[in-house]
Amino acid sequence: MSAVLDVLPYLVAGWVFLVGCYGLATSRNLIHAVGCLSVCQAGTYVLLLAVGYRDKATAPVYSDIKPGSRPVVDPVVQALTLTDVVVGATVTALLLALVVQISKRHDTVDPDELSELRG
Amino acid sequence: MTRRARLWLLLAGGAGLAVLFAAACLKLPAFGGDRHPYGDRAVRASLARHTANTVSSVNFDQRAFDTLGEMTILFAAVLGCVVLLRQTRDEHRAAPEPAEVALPVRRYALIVLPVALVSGLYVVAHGQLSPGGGFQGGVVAATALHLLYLGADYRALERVRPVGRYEVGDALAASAYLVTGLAGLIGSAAFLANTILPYGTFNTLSSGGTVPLLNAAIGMEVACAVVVLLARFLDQAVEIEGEGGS
Amino acid sequence: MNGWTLAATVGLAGGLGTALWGVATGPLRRRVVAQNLSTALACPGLLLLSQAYGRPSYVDLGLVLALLGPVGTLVFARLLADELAEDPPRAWGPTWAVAGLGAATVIALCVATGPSRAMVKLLVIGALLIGGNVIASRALSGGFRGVRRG
Amino acid sequence: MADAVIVVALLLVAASATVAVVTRDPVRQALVLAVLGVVLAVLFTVLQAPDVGLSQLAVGSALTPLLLMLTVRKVRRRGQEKGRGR
Repeated sequence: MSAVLDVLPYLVAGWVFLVGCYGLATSRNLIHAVGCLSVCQAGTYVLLLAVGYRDKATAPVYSDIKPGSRPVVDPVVQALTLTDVVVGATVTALLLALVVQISKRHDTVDPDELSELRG
Repeated sequence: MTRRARLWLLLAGGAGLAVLFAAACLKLPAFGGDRHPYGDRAVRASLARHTANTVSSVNFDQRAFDTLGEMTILFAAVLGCVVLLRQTRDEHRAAPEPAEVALPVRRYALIVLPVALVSGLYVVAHGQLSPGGGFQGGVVAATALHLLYLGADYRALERVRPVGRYEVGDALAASAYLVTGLAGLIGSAAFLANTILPYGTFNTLSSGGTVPLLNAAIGMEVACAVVVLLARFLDQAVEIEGEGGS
Repeated sequence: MNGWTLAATVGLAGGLGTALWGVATGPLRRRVVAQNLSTALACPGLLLLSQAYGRPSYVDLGLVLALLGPVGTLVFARLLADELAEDPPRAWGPTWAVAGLGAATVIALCVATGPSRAMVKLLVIGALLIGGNVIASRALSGGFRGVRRG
Repeated sequence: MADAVIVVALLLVAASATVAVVTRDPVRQALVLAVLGVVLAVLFTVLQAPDVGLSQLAVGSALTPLLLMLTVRKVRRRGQEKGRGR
């Protein structure tokens, strides 16, 4: 059990990232592709937080526990991830705005049809 | 490139990445290990500056410059959306039709709207104490406002949401962050240094020096940014029509 | 390992696993109901975890989920009103069952907390959660019938 | 044994991410992404990161689905307008 758990979170992060990439490359709809990109992002969150975890520790927030009374997990990776989550959402919004623009200009959101248009 | 060739290329690249990543994972320190040198130092620095939520301390004190970068990305993304989703010359606005929403749903939206707004403000205000902060609370407060669209109709939302003011609010919040950072230069300290204000009593609302100020600035920025973003998307989805439209 | 952790593990595994299955397969009406129930099941799970870890401050997560989870379902109910009007979901059985589960969890946690400000907060979360999910279920089964465009 | 809840959350995340990718219709994918957001928030809580969990809940439960659904509606409406124009 513990030998598996030593690497399982990293492997799950890698799986989520790769499966998102697969969806991105095979997508037939740009809105679906943006959704897949947010799946890829989720993989990075899992990886970062897995690196910062410590067994039998709790969150480094001292509003309801006394400092030093319990071991805590790494706050640095959490700070990185939490800004990433919100900024990632606005980047998703920017990409969706691009999709709206593409559908206006080319009347399609299928990436394959788009490359045919250009060629 | 054909679909087939692309798929093979993807599979080759994905397999390579998977193998290298798995090999790297096996050499990583085991999950849940006890060695976190950066984390331990960050916690010590945060407690020295009387900030109960060490994650907020990392974001708004120890790595405040990095958060400035994140804020700039946010600002640029909103700017990009505003430019991309503006009304072009060949489009016109059709007034949204009033919607008849079932009474229980309407009542629920009107009751939860103020509760969600207050919760958003609570999450922002307690950012330096309990889990939460400007990023999370700003999104909650901005989402709460859109209950008016869900529970009533788009015209109700437009009445309480002058987009221009939220755009100004976004810019003001971004400059407030910068001004607080520049104030750190007074007293020969560095940009965004947390030295100008007293650290206060541990675990009270005014503790942490400039952390609550920067936190509030980010909260306002995120809330305004999300409102402006959603306004552009709602305009496009509900009001703006192309030439072929009715 | 204590009873709270065990309850949270079992509840989250069973509840979210079922919700994931529901949202992944079947017609649209089943998927939207499963999405609604996923928030209704995750919120008690988060409250149980807060008790299991002995951290009252984690309750804020439950609060935000109880507020915004039903809002997310309202988004789908509103913007999919046309599709759902043709084939409206009928899922009052699961909705009330999950609401009962949430109520039981909140009551158990209130008993464990004892009368205090934390208990008031738990009761508010419980009310928001159950009210929100019942209303979201109502909205899915024809709450936006009068909405044509806009 | 307290690790069991971490394993459960990790497996749920892996499963819902896979489902989100193989669901090709954007509307149905938005529903799965909403569930993925909630499952991620649970994972972040068991990894003792309530701040990140809050962030994920705020973004994933209502904001991202709303953005995706509004885009779908806009794109579909354009399709209908074009269909009528011809």
